[in-house]
Amino acid sequence: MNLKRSLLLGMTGVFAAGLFATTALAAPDTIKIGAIISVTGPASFLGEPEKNTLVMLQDQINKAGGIKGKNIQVIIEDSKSDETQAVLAAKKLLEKDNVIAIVGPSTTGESMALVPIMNAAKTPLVSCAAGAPITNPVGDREWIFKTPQYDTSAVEAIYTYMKKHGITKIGIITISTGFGDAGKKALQELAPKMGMTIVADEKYGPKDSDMTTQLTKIKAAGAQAVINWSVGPGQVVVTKNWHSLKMGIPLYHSHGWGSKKNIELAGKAAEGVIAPLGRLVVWDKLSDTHPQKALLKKFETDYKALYKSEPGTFGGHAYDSLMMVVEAIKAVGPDKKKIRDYVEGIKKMPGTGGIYNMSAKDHCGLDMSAFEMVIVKNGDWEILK
Amino acid sequence: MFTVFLQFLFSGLTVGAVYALVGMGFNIIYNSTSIINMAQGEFVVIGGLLMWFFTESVKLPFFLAAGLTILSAGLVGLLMERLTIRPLKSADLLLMIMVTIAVSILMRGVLMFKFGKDPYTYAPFTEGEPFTVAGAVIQQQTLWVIGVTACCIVMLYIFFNKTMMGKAMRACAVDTTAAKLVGINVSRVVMISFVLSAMVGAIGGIAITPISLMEYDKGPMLAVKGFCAAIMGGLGRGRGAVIGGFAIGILESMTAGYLHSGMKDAVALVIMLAILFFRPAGLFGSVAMSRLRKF
Amino acid sequence: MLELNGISKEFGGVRALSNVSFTVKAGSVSALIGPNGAGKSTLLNAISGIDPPDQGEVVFAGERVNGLSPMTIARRGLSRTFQHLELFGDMTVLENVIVGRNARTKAGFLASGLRLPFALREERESRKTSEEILDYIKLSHHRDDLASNLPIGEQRVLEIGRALATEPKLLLLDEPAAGLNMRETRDLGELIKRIRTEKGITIILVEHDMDLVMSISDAITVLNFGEVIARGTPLEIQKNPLVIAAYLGDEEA
Amino acid sequence: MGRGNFMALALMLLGVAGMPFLTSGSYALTVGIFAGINALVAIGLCILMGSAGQVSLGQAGFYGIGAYVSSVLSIKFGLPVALSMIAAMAVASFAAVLLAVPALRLKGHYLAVATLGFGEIINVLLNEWGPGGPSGFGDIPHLTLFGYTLSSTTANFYFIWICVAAVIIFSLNILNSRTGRSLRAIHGSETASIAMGLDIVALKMKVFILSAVYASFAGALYAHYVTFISPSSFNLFYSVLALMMVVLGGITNVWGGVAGAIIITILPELLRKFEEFDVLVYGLILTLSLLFLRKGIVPLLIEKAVRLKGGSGARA
Repeated sequence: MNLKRSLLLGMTGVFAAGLFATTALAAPDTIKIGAIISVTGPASFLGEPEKNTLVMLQDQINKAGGIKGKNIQVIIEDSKSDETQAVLAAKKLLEKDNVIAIVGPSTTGESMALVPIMNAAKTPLVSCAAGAPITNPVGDREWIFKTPQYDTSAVEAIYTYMKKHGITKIGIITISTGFGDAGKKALQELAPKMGMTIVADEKYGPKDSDMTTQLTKIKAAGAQAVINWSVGPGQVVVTKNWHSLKMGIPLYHSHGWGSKKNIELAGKAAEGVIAPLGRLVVWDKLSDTHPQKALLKKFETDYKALYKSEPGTFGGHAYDSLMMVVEAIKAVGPDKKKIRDYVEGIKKMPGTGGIYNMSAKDHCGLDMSAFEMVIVKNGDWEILK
Repeated sequence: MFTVFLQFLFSGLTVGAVYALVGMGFNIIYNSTSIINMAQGEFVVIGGLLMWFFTESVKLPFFLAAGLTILSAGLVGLLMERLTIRPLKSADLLLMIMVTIAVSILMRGVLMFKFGKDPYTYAPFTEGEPFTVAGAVIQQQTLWVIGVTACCIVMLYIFFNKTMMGKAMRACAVDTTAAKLVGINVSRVVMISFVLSAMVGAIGGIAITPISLMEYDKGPMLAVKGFCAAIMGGLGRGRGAVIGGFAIGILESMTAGYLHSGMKDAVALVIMLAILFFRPAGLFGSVAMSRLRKF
Repeated sequence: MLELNGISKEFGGVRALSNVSFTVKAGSVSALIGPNGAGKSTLLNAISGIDPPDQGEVVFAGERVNGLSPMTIARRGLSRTFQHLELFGDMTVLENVIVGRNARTKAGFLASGLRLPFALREERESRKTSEEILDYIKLSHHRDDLASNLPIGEQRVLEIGRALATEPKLLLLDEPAAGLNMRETRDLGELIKRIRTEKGITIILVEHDMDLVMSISDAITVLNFGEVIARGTPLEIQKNPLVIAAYLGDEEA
Repeated sequence: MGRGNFMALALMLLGVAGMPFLTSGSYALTVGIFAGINALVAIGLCILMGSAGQVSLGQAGFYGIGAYVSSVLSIKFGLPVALSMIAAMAVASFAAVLLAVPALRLKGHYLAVATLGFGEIINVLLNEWGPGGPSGFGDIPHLTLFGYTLSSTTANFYFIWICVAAVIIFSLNILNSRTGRSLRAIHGSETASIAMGLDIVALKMKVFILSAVYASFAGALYAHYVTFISPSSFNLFYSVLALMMVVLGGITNVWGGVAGAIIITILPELLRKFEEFDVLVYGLILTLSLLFLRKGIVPLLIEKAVRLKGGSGARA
């Protein structure tokens, strides 16, 4: 009985405290940047490296003296991979923390849910998600930017490479989430334009444990290659199934494949798998004169030293998003409108994802050249020419 | 054509074996308590992740690692029963089920802390090329999973039919009050059922991880599918869950193969609903028995 | 009022009722007696539609009702009580009776939710009628108590009250005196008589308490092994050698 | 409606009216909006479970139908939002009938899994056939009533909580009437209910429809407020969450649904301070609350209040 009463009391207390609590006072000379990241939930494989990256960058920037003597504070909110939570997090960041810009969210859906809020609050958002609708139509997305490459760019890179090798009939297999769906749409959209025929179109769930059926169907349909579009454990399972079926046709992955972890998990099944990847994972194989090399090297080594793991493509997205905001503040000061205008005007800025060229018509600023076609050989990446 | 069909069948068997193993775990607890333990999926995850920890991180030999994993999972089951189910005594069943859901959220939190969000895997029990039957391939590990499932069935059968404790547990399943009257320690039965089902779950996790990989949040999906398997076979029927699991796995695979892979989950569920419509207590359950239970 | 023609019922090969036929006159009190397992409750279930007969015909108020759902039969004016009390335990005494009125009222989700005038009027009338019934069965003082808190005797009376609320033409009472003491049983007998004479409701009761049966029944039907072995006035039945044999042979009572 | 309910309603409306003045900005109001939307779903589930004794793990299905149908009708067919919302509720009712036909043959766990299956099927369909597929779609218009468009957070907040109040009154009216008594009677004893001439099948069917209407209404409100939806907002996790709200708040009382919804919505916001640990703390709080506040918060509070007053009675 007593426990019951104290629990009731305790809960009331927590709620009362929550209602009347004011945000912790930050030193007046810090610049507050918000971040909405899928730290938990189904998209947490994106959120984990993103969050780590943001924390690392914040500390590095502050240790180096901040921006014009002012420290930055990146306030990270967990969206739990849920649109409703993302909306709440944005409201909190905008109103309680008065951030001047927001980095993230991690997924396309969450980013889309924030579009009206950011436009109403007249605050820039630099998303870490790839979906084309995040920044298009640009007319309705005045305050929205994104750093990951377009799915269509990745598809273009794959198709171009395939055509060089005489592949025209393909089977696609995509994960039934926003990521896979966006890839599927890009694959379908570009196929007729680039002379590709999709002979089989298969799907699987994010937690499925065997995709042999789908791959068998693709093979039976007479495809010359398989393209898998997914993130998370699914692409490893597909790779293993592809290997054990001895399909005799090459397997291509999306840019979601870009983590050494995937090679480790798939083991020797990963040998020969091809994917369009940003240069982050293959920085050590770039020529020293490549404009991205120095930056990639520093990011990758710092991250590895700190977290004992790889930042991967997704950590890179967070890097690019935050650095765009930081560069803007360095240049024009902490003013929302000026930051927006600066980001829109970014030209030839090297990032982890590629070399950014933003414009009033393009709030992403990357194209096919952001990718290298990379094959797995002897458990390591190798750039295909 | 036949090769393709056979390949679909093998894929269905692989997936079905996973569901079957999870479904069996549900039945053990259901039989002695009428509770559906929604944290059953987490037991499987614990099995896979701890096995990874012991083999890849601590580098223990296979059997020692497996033994430790199963024991640890049993301990988790024991703790869960002692800390959350026992204090509730004979509360409303719905409440108990919600508690198991809350515990599963808690367990996922702990697992996320310990293991992060990455998927894990380790080498299959036996290395080597997959077997080929009439042109269709089946992974060695799939055979292991089916074998482990069979072993579990046999061992549970022996336990429930030949040992005193097992018989006591079956008595509890039929009539708790009567079991109490004849001097069976019901609370111990409940505890053992949690331990046992956690262990079966962990065994499942150990077996399936080389195939499907394992990550901290795979539990709910496994629980839902296993639950469906148990229901389809008729709750409380050990072999029912196994057949239910394989049935759902094969249904999914055939739907993906001959209809559309995007619809495989939906079609499997529709068929399950249809089965429930004609047999409201599952394929092997008896309506009369299910009426005796309130839940 | 009620006519049974050749009712038979089997449970898994066991004949629970075989070829039961008899007629109940309107406005009478009929009793159904017989040793345990003679098929009395089975017969009540067959009449009320809960467990319809395999063969035969149940004619209620001039119409064939077997095959109809128990709900429809109830709405036609047949109400009953249960051997193992089936009250709505977590509702008050008054609410239990009001539920009985449901068969005679209409308001649905929308009408009640929006408090439409007709629904409110209906509600007032149900409440009034139910309170009158509580007065009639002398349970008004327990009006707002939970039904499950009443002593068993009053629970049995409440079940009768609830059945009365449906405005039945025929009332089936399944062992209404089970678990009652002498005084309660006498009061119950009085109540049954009053219901018959004042409300003109036909009553069929299954009962083991022979004193009660003999004192209130107009006609008695004796069942044994699912068959009617005798039928007549209380006096005739008491003298019937078949009945005596059935009882002495099978039961100590 | 008893005095307790009247007081609770007055208190709630007072709180709602005062909220925009007590808090600055729209963050708290946005939390309030989601709490209100969740409350609508929870009230329906409360009636379904607490009064009619039916379990549902498929409320997300109805919630999703409400959101999707209303959005699609208003975008693709240019229907005024108010009309599209009503159409969405009609479609959800139809879906409820489809579900109820097989589900009403089932009990307990079997019913739970059937409703769960239904919710999952709807989710798969939204993924496969919904506009935008798994990615979802945006640019859904706001609700316009009598020429006024509800685009501001404050307007939405007031509107949604007025809807909640209306639904509470409607539900209390039902529960305290012939219909509500019938539902409780069925819960108490099906055998006796049939013998009293209650149409059990129709009643269960209708209560399923009622809960579906509430959930789809909530879904439509969600879609037209957030203006972006995707299938992941309407999956099994939401169904479980709704169940959690009801059990935590108290299954036997409509107010339990409201209280549970508010708590479950606010809790994650309060736990933001714990950052990484929030999942752990969340799980811990849920487990402890369920273990110690068994009957649910509202029934416990009523019990306490009754004991303080020394009275008896005060039932919802």
